[in-house]
Amino acid sequence: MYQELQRAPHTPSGLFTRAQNIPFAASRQQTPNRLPYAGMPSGDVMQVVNLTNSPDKTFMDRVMEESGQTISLCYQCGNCTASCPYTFGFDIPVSQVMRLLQTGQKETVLSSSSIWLCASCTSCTTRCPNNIDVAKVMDVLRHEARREGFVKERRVKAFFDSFLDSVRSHGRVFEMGLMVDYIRKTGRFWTDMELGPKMLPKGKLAFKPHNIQGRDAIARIFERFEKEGS
Amino acid sequence: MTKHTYSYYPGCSGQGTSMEYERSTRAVCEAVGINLDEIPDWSCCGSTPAHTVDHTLSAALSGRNLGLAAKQGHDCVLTPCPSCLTNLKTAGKHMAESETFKEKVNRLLDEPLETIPDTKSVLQVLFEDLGPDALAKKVARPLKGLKVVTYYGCILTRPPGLMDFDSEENPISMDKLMQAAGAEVLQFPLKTECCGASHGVARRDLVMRLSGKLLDMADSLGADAVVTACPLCQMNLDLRQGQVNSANNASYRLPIFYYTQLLGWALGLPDASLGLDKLCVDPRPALQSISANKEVA
Amino acid sequence: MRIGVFICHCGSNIEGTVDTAEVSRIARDYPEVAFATDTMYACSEPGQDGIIEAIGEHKLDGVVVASCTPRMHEATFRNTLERAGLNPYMFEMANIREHVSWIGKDREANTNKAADLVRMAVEKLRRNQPLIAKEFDINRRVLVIGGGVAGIQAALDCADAGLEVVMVERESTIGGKMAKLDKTFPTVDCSSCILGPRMVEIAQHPNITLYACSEVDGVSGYVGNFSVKIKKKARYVDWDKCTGCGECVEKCPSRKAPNTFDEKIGPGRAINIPFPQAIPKKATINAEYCIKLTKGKCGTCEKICPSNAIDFQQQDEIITEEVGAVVAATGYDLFDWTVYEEYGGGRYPDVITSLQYERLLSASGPTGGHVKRPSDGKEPKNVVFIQCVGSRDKSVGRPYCSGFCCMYTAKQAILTKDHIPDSTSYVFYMDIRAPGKLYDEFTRRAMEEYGAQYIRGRVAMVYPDGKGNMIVRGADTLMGRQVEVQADLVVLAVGVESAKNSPQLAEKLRISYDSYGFFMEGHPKLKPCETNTAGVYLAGACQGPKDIPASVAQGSAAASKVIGLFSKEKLKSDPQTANVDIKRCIGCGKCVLTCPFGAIKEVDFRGQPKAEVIETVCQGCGICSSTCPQGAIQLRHFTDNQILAEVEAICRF
Amino acid sequence: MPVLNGRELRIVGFLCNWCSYGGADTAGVARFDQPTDLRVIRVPCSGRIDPLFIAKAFMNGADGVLVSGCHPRDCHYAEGNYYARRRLEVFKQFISVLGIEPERFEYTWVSASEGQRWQEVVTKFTNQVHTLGPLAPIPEVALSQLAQTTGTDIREEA
Repeated sequence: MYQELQRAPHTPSGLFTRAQNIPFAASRQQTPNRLPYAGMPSGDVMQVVNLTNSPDKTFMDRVMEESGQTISLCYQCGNCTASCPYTFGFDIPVSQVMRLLQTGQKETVLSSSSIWLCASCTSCTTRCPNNIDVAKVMDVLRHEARREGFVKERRVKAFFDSFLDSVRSHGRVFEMGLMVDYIRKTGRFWTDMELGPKMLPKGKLAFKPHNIQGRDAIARIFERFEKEGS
Repeated sequence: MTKHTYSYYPGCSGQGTSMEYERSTRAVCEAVGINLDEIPDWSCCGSTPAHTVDHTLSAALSGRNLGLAAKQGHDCVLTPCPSCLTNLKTAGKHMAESETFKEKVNRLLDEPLETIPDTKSVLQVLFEDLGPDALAKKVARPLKGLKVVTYYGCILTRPPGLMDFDSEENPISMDKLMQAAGAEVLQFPLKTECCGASHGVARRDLVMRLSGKLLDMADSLGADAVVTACPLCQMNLDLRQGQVNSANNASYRLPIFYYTQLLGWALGLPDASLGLDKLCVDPRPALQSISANKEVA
Repeated sequence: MRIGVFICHCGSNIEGTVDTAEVSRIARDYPEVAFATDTMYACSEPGQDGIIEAIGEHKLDGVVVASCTPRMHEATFRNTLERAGLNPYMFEMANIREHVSWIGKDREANTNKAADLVRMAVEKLRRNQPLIAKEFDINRRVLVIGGGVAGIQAALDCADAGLEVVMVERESTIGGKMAKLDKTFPTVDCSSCILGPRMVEIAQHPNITLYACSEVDGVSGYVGNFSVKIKKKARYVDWDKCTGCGECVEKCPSRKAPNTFDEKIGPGRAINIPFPQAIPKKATINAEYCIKLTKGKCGTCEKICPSNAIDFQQQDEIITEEVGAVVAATGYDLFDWTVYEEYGGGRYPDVITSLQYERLLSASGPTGGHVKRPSDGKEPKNVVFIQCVGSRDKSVGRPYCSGFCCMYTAKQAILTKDHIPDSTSYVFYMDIRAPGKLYDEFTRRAMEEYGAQYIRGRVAMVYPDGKGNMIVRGADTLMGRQVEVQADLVVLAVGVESAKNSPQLAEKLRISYDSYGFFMEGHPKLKPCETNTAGVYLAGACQGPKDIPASVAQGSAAASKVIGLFSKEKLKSDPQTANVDIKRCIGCGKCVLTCPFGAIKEVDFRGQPKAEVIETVCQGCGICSSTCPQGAIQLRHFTDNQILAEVEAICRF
Repeated sequence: MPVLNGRELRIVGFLCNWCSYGGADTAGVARFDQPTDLRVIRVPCSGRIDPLFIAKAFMNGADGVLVSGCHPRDCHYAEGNYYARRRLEVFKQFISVLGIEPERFEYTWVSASEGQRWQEVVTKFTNQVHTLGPLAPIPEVALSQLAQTTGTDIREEA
């Protein structure tokens, strides 16, 4: 049995008049087991993260290569979380998304709803003290999520897809068509119902799409993009 | 007054939900001698959805328009919409900086893009080429007595490295133009705070919260109206003001102008050319009140 | 000639990537090399003794040491040669550490390069001549630039050692930034109580001449014999007559002058005495805001001054002082935080700097120590401190940590609780830097006993919420949340920057400075208070951000360097000076024109004009010898032949 | 041992003691990797460098010469680098007359704190010289003329 190391009591000099004669090594209290709550990375139980083999290096390299940003520049100051107007709606604040990216926690990041709710408003990029384009990293995380089939916010993706389908078929956005397609994809027919009567008398809602001449040029862009698989 | 001609990229919303922005922009530019040469057969820049899918696709969609604009031979493309501006600038800058990226984009396009024209917002040209002083001289109906709050939106001047126009934290270009037109501009601290952008359809709760904060701040400052320069911000604050009121049980009745509408009004242009009737929250009471007290003053 | 070559391992620093045994084997075949070996640590005592033994044993008359940079140990090994009875200039070094082993891992290429560098050193040494240093007398007077705590300490130490001190202070009073402080950490003792007496000592010390409200206009000469031009700036008050009574300050009608001592937070007058304990306690007039000087009217102060000390015709004056050494103690300035428009960019009155808050806390401050909000004078209940404003931030070009902001913010949080018992202080920080003695205990005390709420995360926005209070929106990365604080007062811990136009002063003193304007020390670890220029020393924050204890320590350190320099009877001049070969000199006078120090004069030699070098003035730059068309004037130890020998050693083999 | 054939070229460096030599030291202390071709000659000031030294280096078979001094206004001797700037600019335009590509000779200003920049300067210049390859030997006739004019024949002196 190791003999209990007897540490010489160290009394700080009489500077603070009320300093007691405290033993140098305070006794170790038992810390309560911390339960997960909304702000912490998702996952039903607080798993231990093994930092040697759980980081997905290829994922990290791909994100850094496509976004052109160096993740190691981030010193976790939280300025992006402080700046982000959407933090209230996120499940993982953006500074923790960056932390999870630094530690290669691919599933946790890509299965978050934050990367879908981020509207690329660039507050984070504007105020990052290390000049990291955080908005671009979030953008690239959405690309990764699409490639790997993670979609936490189905309706947000549906809206983007409907928007691009409308552009693909008309060359410009046909707003009415976009809404119809969105309702078809999500089944939420009551979306913005009350806005119809407000916009109709203003003549703001065109019922027929305005197809541009170069419509097939746009369609070819999409086809080539899909073929390239970028 | 120099007659300067620019390529003009209207943007899709200008044909529909923000047609009043399109109309008033053309009217004001016409009135102050800025010649807009619309890009023939322009197509959608892909806005936010495109760059959330892929940067090469987004750059190709914008690239096609840059190619068409280059053919027009003007040195700069103007667009009123900040989202289109961001996409055009990002595509242009990224392609200028990286040859490999440019090739990837050109592989998606019918004709490869060679020279990439410069892009600016209409606001930047009005502020830099015309300028507040020249504008003040043209004002027929000063907006004296109208207390406004200028809301720039989150991407018109940000990120600074890309947009390099006005300040990214406290832009003043619209303030100066409004002051030149006679309006009283209140100090609005959330000038570049996001309004909820394109989440109005899929996640409206986000817009209710963010646009709600903006309207609440404008209201508590005692503004008569909010002035914007972005179709999506205008839609979230004006068209959805009713939804915001019911979501936050508030009762704002704040007219949300496009800055081009107010400038047009101050220049004495006819209402029809400014599309004032297209706004959801009726702007006429605010405008009548200032023209009324003009007779009195 | 019998040359000894010593190849140093420097532990593994050189041996790690250079085969020193192989290099010494190659060196043996170099011409005139009588002995070559490799040694573990050439600069260590056994290393040096080994060299001395080898000199005796092999009767060497020249030594080449291949080790680190000569800038570090050339002097060390020259002393070794002297102790071995050789002339110290029969010595050359090959830099095979910083220029070889540390910049590449390719052992074969490094070994080959090291051998080449040794050959160059040998070839140069073969053409070296023994040089005898001449001696010149020293002007035992020292110039201290800057009257902050570091300058005061340096001046007092030098004066107490019997040296005459000339102190030049740019402001109208000495005391620097410390005089503006209310209390100091970690002991929370009153700043003017510990600094005041030292300032009085400066004023009363017989050996110290103080030029306040003055600047260094130009420095010429060299160690031991500097001639300094000091510009006494016009202060429009005759300081001999002024008694510092302060009558004029009360009556002065011009109230818009910025009160720079109170960091522009309090009202300022055109005529002003910075603070009650100012040294010298004299009034100065701010010409831009004085109605008399700008519009020719008023002159109230002239009328009511009991000792008619006002003199509106006063002009700047240039005084020359001869000194032997210079101590630069010019301190620092605060970063211009208004680039942070997200914190209001200076538009919001209740967002102030830490130094302005210190003035509010100070009894001699504009509010007499009562903390009042600049906007409406109310006592703030929620005070928010924001750390790292202009420090550790690449986006504004200030990546470095300013060192002492964490400490003074903890102190200010404690003082806030003392001044306003029912207040709460919030501190947004990234990492607490509290390395000194009792420092960390002090910051813990601010949290544990004084209830300061420390929030780990940066602040993104400070803005009025339209309902009368300021919202500070930041992050708490430990909680993983965005957080907001309703603040009555926001205090920014603004980062440290080099003092205004310190690059210009560095050029006058001919010392180098880094990209932020801080002066370059001789060696970051071994010579923190020296510069590369002999006779010019550094003290305090002008060399880099540091707190008061470190600045005071450096003040004493710089003083001890000066005292050490002056302790010698005479100073040895560097014998590496230019030398004219009368036979080849045709008296064209080109060298006389090019010498920056006027160290060459034209003399008559049997009716023909010839050039002659004044050895004590020559600094050994060698511009003359590369100007001379005849090659008649040669810089000793760097003659044309010596340099060309090195060139040929590289190219011919 | 002659320069590693095929892997290294002969590059001569003249560095002023106060700034650039210090900058090279700072680069070493920071362990910034650099190609090994450069051999540094320490001179008190860039003003001490006579353009003839550089000419002689090329005559002797150097493939590249790099000169570095203090930034203008930083010179320890106040004006040394001003003289250097003028002399070396004239010389750089002149060496093409000697049949030497101007890109083989560069002069620049590096301060004692700019270790990173020194690494870039050395790496860039070394690659620049490697793209040009070794310098064609100066014809015999030039060397004999040189011997007559300067009175010292570098060929025998070795």
